[in-house]
Amino acid sequence: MRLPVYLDYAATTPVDPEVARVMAGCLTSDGIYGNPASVAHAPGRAAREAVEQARAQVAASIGADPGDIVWTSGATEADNLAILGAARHERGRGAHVVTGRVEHKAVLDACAQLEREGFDVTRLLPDTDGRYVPRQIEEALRGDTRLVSIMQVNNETGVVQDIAAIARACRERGVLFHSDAAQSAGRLALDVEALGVDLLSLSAHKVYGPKGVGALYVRRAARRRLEPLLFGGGQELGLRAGTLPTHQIAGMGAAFTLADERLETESLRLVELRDRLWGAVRELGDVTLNGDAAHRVPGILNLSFGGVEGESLLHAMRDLAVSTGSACTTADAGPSYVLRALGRDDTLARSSVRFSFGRFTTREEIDFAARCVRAAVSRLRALSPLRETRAAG
Amino acid sequence: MRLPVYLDYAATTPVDPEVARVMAGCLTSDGIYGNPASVAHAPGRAAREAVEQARAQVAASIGADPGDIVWTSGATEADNLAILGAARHERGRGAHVVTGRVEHKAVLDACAQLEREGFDVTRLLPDTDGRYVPRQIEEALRGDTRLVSIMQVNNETGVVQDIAAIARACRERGVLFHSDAAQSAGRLALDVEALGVDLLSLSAHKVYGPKGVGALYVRRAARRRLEPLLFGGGQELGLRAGTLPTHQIAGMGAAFTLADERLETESLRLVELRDRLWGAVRELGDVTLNGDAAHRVPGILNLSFGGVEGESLLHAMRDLAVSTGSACTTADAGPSYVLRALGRDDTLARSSVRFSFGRFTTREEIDFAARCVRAAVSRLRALSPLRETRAAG
Amino acid sequence: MIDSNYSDAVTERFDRAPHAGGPGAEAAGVGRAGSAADGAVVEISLEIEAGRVRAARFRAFGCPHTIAAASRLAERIEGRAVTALDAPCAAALAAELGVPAAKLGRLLIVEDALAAAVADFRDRQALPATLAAIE
Amino acid sequence: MIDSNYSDAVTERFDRAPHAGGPGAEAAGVGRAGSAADGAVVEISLEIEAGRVRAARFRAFGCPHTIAAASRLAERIEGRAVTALDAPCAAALAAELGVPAAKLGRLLIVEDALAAAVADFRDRQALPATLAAIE
Ligand SMILES: Cc1ncc(COP(=O)(O)O)c(C=O)c1O
Ligand SMILES: Cc1ncc(COP(=O)(O)O)c(C=O)c1O
Repeated sequence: MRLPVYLDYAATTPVDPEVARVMAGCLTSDGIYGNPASVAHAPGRAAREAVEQARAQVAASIGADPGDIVWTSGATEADNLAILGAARHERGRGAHVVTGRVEHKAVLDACAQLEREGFDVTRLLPDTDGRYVPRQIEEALRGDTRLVSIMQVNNETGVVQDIAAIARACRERGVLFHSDAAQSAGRLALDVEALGVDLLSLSAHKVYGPKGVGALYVRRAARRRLEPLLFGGGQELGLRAGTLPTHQIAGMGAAFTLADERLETESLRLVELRDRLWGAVRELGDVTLNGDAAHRVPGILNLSFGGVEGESLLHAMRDLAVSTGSACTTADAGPSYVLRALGRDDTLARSSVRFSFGRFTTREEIDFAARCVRAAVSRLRALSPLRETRAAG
Repeated sequence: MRLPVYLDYAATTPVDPEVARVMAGCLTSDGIYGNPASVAHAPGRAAREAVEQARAQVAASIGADPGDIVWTSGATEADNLAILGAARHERGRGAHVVTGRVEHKAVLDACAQLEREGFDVTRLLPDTDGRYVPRQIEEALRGDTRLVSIMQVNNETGVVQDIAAIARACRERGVLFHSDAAQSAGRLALDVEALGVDLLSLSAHKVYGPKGVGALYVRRAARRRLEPLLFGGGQELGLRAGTLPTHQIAGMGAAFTLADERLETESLRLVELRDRLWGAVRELGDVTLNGDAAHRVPGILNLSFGGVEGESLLHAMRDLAVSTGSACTTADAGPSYVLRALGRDDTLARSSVRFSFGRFTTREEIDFAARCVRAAVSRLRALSPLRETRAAG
Repeated sequence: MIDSNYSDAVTERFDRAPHAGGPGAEAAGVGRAGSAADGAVVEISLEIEAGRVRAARFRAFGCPHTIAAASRLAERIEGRAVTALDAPCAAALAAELGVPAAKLGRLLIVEDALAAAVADFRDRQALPATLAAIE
Repeated sequence: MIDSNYSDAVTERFDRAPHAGGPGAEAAGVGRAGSAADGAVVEISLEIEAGRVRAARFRAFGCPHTIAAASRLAERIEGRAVTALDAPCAAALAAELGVPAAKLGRLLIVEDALAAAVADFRDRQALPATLAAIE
């Protein structure tokens, strides 16, 4: 067992060796090194073909038409393209956007930018289990609402929203609906028709693919309702300029296909690992599971440990690579805004840890992690002067 | 010798095997797979360190401070960030942007977007050798000019502009100056201080690094004069959000260092190959070298062949992977706007071919190419009914 | 692999270009169509014997489809009666060679060149007759 | 590799936490400072003999720097005269353990806890004397 044990799969996943092989085949002179835009010669056409094959793979994975996939540099760009693109395109016609308080920073910061540009943004507060009620969405819609953006799987808690119900509410009123599914692929079966989304953000590096590539699914009817973010050269339906990175795209395609093949058996395995970890850790007492217990993906367990300070907890468990609060922005050390939105107080939010695991996680690692957590929490609680006070109070 | 002989290095280069090795080390479980933002644990810190090392490598390559490098998904994004970012940031204060007619599509299309947003854009016409006169820039500057964007090395002709002189003219008036140097790295020694640029776009895949990663150099004083394109998470000085792709960035760092090490010997070698090809081909007669003969990088030779039709020329030379006209946008089959701006008529622009070669090109390949070109041009001229007319006329 | 823009038939003809050549001394009709600015100029020359095409030659400046079509045209009209040359041929050439619809315009230039050659032949026939009538 | 946020000295103390413990039966002064909301609560307890610290213990809820500093403080005051405990100690602890400037606030909490313990000790000393004076 290699230390630290990596339990931060929601932040990023290692690339699967099979995916890495596909990528390696698209780099050097003896591989597919051409520019996919150079369709006038064989090396370029080979690259184009690899790109189109990957497009078909990703499309198949979400039940979409290959022509509706736009490659991006990741889910961050996909979120920005969806939100800024849809809102700016309709600047004249509507001025209101609806999103939620527990969305990813890419969505929240894009919406904050819209506010600076003069749009109105409504941010819905989920209930304490982290779920929005479809009804909330309906009530938030106004005559001038252009776009609703609600994520499918929360990256901190693993909570799954009822995307189909939200999409229905939007479609009834002709409002574009975007969902960030960066944490969904490989964890849930995705089908854009069943979900009814107009725009869906995907990322490769949460599914054992490479960092720096993602996609935006754009329903045909929404295609002409988006303004691009990047101009120049007209690739990707005119919605996204830039040389297509063959190895990245081929890697994403391979990663999605692989994840789909393994989805069922892997889900069962992860449920077992999660229950094992949760069972061992909850015995400590005063441990709270953050987020709805039923509607969640198996690979994420977000726990708040009463009576211990977060930074010390992390340091005491440094044989585990886990994260506190928001994963993608550890730069900002404040308590997680997601857990605060779920009603956790600052102190508890700070002593919350996200354990996330996946394809390469073993039972041995989970058992080691459980021991680590129990030892760290017990020791820190014993060190704390607050414990008695709490017990007494 | 592998066929077709790849002579489209200006469109994209194969990744150097040494770079591919560095990249492979940043993918799977046994490598640097963490998220560079996850600085709370060891796998994340290892990734962060790889990113910062690459940042130092790229900075060193252009004489910049590592803190002034912003990673992007390529030069297209860097161009857009520079142009849209600088113009939009100052929306209140200035409404004029200067660029040129032979700039890359990423620059031209970003400027066209600015026009849609209400900015005024001046596009300078170079002389028939493809160079702008610094004087032209001075004359174009107005009281409300916010930004000038002029590329260093043209991707179609290889012509090098006098960036330092243009930068001086801009700095005297306090106007931000951006230069697209996607084709420069590895071909010219770059020094942002000597050049005097405020913003400089770079790309990895023109220098034997991976596609899908680039950088924007942002002079410290310009940092607060840019609006981001992508929001969310605050990476890269708040100028560019998104998970940093460790393998891509490490690959770019390695590629830049490698290119610098080899710059001098490689330039000499490419000059020799170019002269060899040009010498053999010009004997055909009625062959025009496009672009200034003195101010150019050695790896690009753009030639117009009188009396032959472009598509047939390419097909007759299909043992060579070359491109006609604009490389990055072969989708649009019109004659090259760059050659048109240099005064070539449509027919001649259409029968122009860009030969671009680099690190893996051998003398044997160049000799083979010369034979191919001569055979193709001779045969097509013999087939043409126009030849006599021309000779007679 | 995504294939090139050219069918095998087009490429094969483009490479060999059978029937290429300028009008010889015995050419009885020569026609041209297209312009360099349009991207294609085609010349067809015919040798005629007893009302039939004994030999046909072409020259072309244009894309591979144009060259292949002109070559095929020259080949297929050999032996035909001049009176049979008036029927349109572009669509048939396109189908036979696998030329994409976008390139049909170029094949019409080939058709026009043949029509011009036939017209030239008829003009030359008519001229002695006219002269004779005047005499 | 970019190192973690903690010096070796901090980590070593954080792991072993020498002098950890709640006030014993012989504690002559107990002080607390900080709050859970501030992210740190420190408790220092002192056993005093002949005006000197015979033993010092700490408990802490807080970051590794807080725990390490409280532990080091408890260790270094053992044997000192109570009168010598009034001098500020946060800066010295920070320097010794390599605590970053951003975390100095936490070390002030440690300092405050010691001051509170000394004050508690003095109060307890004063009380019998006051009572005696009343009698
Ligand atoms: C829910 C969610 N959305 C968006 C992103 C950003 O994706 P990327 O890293 O591909 O930019 C992430 C993770 O980083 C995420 O978890
Ligand atoms: C001059 C120039 N600028 C920008 C680009 C675009 O760079 P990228 O492919 O990294 O987006 C290219 C090539 O594609 C180029 O040659």
